[in-house]
Amino acid sequence: MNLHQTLPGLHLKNPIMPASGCFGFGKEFAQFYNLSDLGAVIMKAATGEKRFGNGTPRVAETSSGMLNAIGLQNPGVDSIIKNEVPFLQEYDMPIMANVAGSTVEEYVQVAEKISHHVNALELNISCPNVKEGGVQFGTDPLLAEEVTRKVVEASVVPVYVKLSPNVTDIVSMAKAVQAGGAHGLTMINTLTGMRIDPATRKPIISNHTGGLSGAAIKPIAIRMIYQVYREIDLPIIGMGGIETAEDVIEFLLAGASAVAIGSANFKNPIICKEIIDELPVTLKKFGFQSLKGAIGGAHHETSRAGVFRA
Amino acid sequence: MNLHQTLPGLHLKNPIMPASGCFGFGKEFAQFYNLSDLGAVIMKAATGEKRFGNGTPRVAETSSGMLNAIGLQNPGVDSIIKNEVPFLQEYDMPIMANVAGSTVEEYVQVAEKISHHVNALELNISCPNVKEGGVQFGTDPLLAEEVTRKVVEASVVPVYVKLSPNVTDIVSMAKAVQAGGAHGLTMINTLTGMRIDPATRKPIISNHTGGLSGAAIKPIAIRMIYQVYREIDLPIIGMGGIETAEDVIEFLLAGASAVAIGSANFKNPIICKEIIDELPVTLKKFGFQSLKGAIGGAHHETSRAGVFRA
Amino acid sequence: MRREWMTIIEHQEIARQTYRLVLKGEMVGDVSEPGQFVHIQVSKEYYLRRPVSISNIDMENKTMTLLYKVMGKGTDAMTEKKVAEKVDVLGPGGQGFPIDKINTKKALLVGGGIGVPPLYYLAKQLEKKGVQVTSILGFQSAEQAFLTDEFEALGDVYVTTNDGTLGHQGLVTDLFPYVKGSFDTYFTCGPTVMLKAVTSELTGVPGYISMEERMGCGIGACFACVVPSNDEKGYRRICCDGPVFDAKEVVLS
Amino acid sequence: MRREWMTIIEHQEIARQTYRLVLKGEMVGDVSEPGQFVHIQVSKEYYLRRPVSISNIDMENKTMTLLYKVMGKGTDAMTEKKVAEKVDVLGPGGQGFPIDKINTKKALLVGGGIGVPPLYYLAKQLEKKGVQVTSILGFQSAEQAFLTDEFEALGDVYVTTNDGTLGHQGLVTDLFPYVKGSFDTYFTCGPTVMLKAVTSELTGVPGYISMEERMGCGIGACFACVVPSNDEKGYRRICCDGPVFDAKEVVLS
Ligand SMILES: Cc1cc2nc3c(=O)[nH]c(=O)nc-3n(C[C@H](O)[C@H](O)[C@H](O)COP(=O)(O)OP(=O)(O)OC[C@H]3O[C@@H](n4cnc5c(N)ncnc54)[C@H](O)[C@@H]3O)c2cc1C
Ligand SMILES: Cc1cc2nc3c(=O)[nH]c(=O)nc-3n(C[C@H](O)[C@H](O)[C@H](O)COP(=O)(O)OP(=O)(O)OC[C@H]3O[C@@H](n4cnc5c(N)ncnc54)[C@H](O)[C@@H]3O)c2cc1C
Ligand SMILES: Cc1cc2nc3c(=O)[nH]c(=O)nc-3n(C[C@H](O)[C@H](O)[C@H](O)COP(=O)(O)O)c2cc1C
Ligand SMILES: Cc1cc2nc3c(=O)[nH]c(=O)nc-3n(C[C@H](O)[C@H](O)[C@H](O)COP(=O)(O)O)c2cc1C
Ligand code: FES
Ligand code: FES
Repeated sequence: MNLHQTLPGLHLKNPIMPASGCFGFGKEFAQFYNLSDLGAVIMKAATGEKRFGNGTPRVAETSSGMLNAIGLQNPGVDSIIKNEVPFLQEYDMPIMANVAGSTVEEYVQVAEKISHHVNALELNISCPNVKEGGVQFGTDPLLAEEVTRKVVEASVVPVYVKLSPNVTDIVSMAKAVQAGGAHGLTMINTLTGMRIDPATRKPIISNHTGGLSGAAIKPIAIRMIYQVYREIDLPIIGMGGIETAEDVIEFLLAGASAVAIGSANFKNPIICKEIIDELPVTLKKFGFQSLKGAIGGAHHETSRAGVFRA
Repeated sequence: MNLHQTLPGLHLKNPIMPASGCFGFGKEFAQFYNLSDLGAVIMKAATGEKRFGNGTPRVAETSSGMLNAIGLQNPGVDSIIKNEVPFLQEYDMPIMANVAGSTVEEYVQVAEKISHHVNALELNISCPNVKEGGVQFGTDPLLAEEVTRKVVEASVVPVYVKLSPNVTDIVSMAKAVQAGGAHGLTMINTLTGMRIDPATRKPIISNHTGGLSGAAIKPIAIRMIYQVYREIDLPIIGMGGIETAEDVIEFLLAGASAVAIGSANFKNPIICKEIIDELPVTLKKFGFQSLKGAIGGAHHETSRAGVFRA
Repeated sequence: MRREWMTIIEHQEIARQTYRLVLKGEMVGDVSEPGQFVHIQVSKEYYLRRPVSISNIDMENKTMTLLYKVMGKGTDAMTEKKVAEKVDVLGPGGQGFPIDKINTKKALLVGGGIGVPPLYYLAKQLEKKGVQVTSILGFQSAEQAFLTDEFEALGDVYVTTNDGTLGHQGLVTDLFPYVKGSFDTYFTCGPTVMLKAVTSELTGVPGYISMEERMGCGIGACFACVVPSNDEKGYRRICCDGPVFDAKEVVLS
Repeated sequence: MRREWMTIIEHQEIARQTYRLVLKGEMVGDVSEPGQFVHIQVSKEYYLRRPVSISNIDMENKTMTLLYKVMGKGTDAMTEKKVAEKVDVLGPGGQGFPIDKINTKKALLVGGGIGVPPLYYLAKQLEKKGVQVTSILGFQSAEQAFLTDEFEALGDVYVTTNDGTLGHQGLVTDLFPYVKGSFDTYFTCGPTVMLKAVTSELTGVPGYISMEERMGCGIGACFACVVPSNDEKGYRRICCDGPVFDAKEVVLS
């Protein structure tokens, strides 16, 4: 089955890519399989300067998921361009850069620099784990629109905006970034959560709160993608709790044009490759003739045929 | 250990009660244990008139949780007062009525009637599963404040407002209902989610979206209670994914004064009773001298002693 | 009703993707009618319990037989349970076929696929009461058929399969002409589409149908499993008012 | 590094709440240094893998020995695994004690509690290379002590317990006066507070410490497990740059 998918800036040989922050810059996973097998790679967040991130512990286990508060640790955009991108460029798949910052200026600066070296940007206005910047851009439609507009202007490649699920109204956030000129959406980032250790009586995560990811949040991701797909005509890269090829189909039916796999890479470092191999079989099992036939299928209750988008 | 807790309108012999909608009106559980062992009972939602609720399927399984969209099916407030409350009144524990509605008038009407027969109200402005009313009161601070004020005026017993987690800023919602005169908070209700069946290509739940409950949402509940406890001086009845006595302690440390147990009653109908029996042992195991010593403990990082509230 | 860790006495595949699971425990003594079900927690990995009908009871040895088909993740995981392991069971649940309250001399049993199991214990109990039992059992194909010999021992049996690999090719209702006059009451369990076909062909005959719906609590508290009813109350809960209903009581959709 | 379903060859309690788990598989051949670890998926119920040090290796029989203590839900669930079952293991991970790159003639090994296991394979490898090995092993009490005989076979051993039920009562560092002059390099693993005490008492002596932190990926990709370092880079990842570090490389907090 043809798994090919074309999205703004991205020619994907299949719709599967690792999610930002869960795959580093690819090196560690290259020992397990050929990264060229991936639809694309989304790199770990880049900020203007190098960041050390939060104190440890930075992760905690939850039921069917995990909390993380890495705090955007990264070597800074210049070092990423110099030391990390070249490694990924040796493989045959598009690269997305995840762009983070504390101010609009920082977002613009990072986008400007890194967009020359990658195929698309993922604008991260939804990281719940840093004090300044990050998530407030992702929860206030006006700020979201503004930062999107400036980053779109600064970037030489298409910009996907990564939405935060920590909002009352995901559709109005999606509309705001669409108004700002976004070429696509990625959703969802993590939900802000906390765990407290009864033994120490303190939050387990040093940052107190962390972002909840994993299978636990999948129903929320599906719901948000379903809602946004109905209202906004932008391609969606879906994520949140994907662990199997069936999960991928659930995301496609909800309206995602491609998907990213995050924390599941920690359980099984070969998960992306395994899902890529299984996807055609599973699509066939459920009677789909093509990848695109599944996209948005849940919105068309009377017909068995999906609609095409991007 | 003394598990006694006094909250507005509620003299609890222990801090454990079943959550609304997960315990019907108690009859089914009375065959498993003596309901007088419970700290309190929160009844299923009452509306002004009888409601049939949504179509089926109304539940779907998720990783470490479930979706439900019952749609507030209930026999109506008059029938509840006549046919359901008397059964619960035979037991020795306070009763909370969960008050729902589509309009402010309906909320007020239900509160007025039922408050004469119970010890406290739980104002349900957070049900995500009905078309009109319900959740929009729980996501808009002004509406929340208004309906709270009117219900508090109409009620002869204290009013706890049940907060929806489907909001950007839980603290501002809590402040709004405090301004409306709420005597306490219960949190959290379910998160709106969806599952799609790859075989039928449709949402599994007939209502399309449903409320996500269970262990999956516990980290979100803990985070929200922790945030609200810091800012608002109202007692909190915590809920969301509690399955063990350790979970209860996590909620207490975050700032809950008592807790409610919802979907776990479906896995194990005796769960409330089992947790009540285990709680003193577990508190002791973690070095707590009293129930109250645990409440809010996570906010006092330098001391091992908790603070007292309510 | 009780929650009990019951012991697996037997567990084997008896037809394609269909398993017989025999459980031993005190709960067996609580079973009052054929058609009741148990609610099984497959493992901690599956949040909700799975309802499965009781297909047979051995009061003396305190065992109950369940027959289940692999339909999804939970039932698939169930197949891995081994003899001597314990399973978390809640039950027995619901109202079964009210054979002690009704007056039947000649019963027609109509079962489709995984709706056949509860009819077996029903057939046995009816036969014990001296009722003449005629059964129509429908399956997808021969390799998915089961219990046909056991039903033969209790009365006349007609089998249909979708593909004709066993018995008549077609639907259970195709065989109604053959059983005309041989029953005064019917009892049926199977997919909703079959229940609708059966009840609409047999209007006028007293009948009992066993229904399915996704469940939350399984004990009547959550209102997940409702079906519209033909009276003022407007609904029935399948888990506790059913799963067996008088055919005229509920509205099939 | 690889992901492998390794077979349990042996699994037994060897001290209070402390278990020996022997696993067989191809991964054993990949182990290059003492001090490396494996990352174990206990079951689907536990989202994250658990890091456990390799305590011994039998290259010929392709087995590795892990010793683990029950500290929470995951390790508790691990105790239920039976011989012949398979476990999902990722490894071997990280950088161990760089015994081939350093020049030591007399080694001091200091282990605390569940930090003792990786030092055993280290001791064996050092002894094989002709290095004189002295060990100080600290435990909470006699019933929690393990591997003391095995270390005895490889050199001088000093034991301390918190409650004095075995060996000296007190801390591992209390015994430093006794071992003075008997080592040119030290190797230590245990709780962070012990690592701090050891390194601050032995400044000036070349030393290697093995550290712990909560992990996400366990392979270097997620940056969950960082520790501040004394250089421009500013950090090390415990799962891949460590868990063993030169004592001067990292900042203990
Ligand atoms: C009263 C009653 C008696 C039943 N008796 C039998 C029996 O004797 N033998 C048998 O094989 N099956 C029986 N079923 C159907 C059986 O419950 C489902 O096949 C089973 O729950 C599917 O679980 P799964 O994990 O394989 O599927 P999944 O799709 O993974 O299940 C997901 C969720 O949906 C629920 N679900 C899915 N299909 C059904 C269904 N048809 N009915 C109710 N819930 C469903 C599951 O219980 C679970 O909560 C009965 C159902 C009911 C309501
Ligand atoms: C490199 C390394 C080697 C280790 N070697 C051993 C060993 O040989 N024997 C042994 O008994 N223990 C060892 N540990 C500690 C062991 O990983 C923890 O005791 C174990 O993860 C606790 O899991 P749990 O399910 O019992 O606890 P839980 O509290 O249920 O675990 C919850 C989460 O916290 C993590 N966690 C909790 N404590 C620790 C810890 N101390 N270090 C890292 N993660 C933790 C768990 O991995 C899990 O992700 C090692 C740790 C590291 C980092
Ligand atoms: C450890 C960790 C680090 C992450 N770092 C980033 C990041 O740097 N930028 C970002 O946009 N998202 C980050 N995320 C969010 C993921 O990309 C993804 O949106 C989220 O985890 C949901 O997908 P999952 O459930 O498959 O993990 C991170 C997630 C995890 C678990
Ligand atoms: C089947 C079901 C029905 C519910 N009905 C109500 C309701 O009528 N009113 C209400 O306020 N909350 C209702 N809830 C929400 C619960 O009271 C509780 O807030 C939520 O489920 C989180 O707790 P849990 O994770 O322990 O289930 C319902 C939850 C479930 C699962
Ligand atoms: S399943 Fe809860 S009422 Fe029937
Ligand atoms: S655990 Fe992911 S980098 Fe170390």
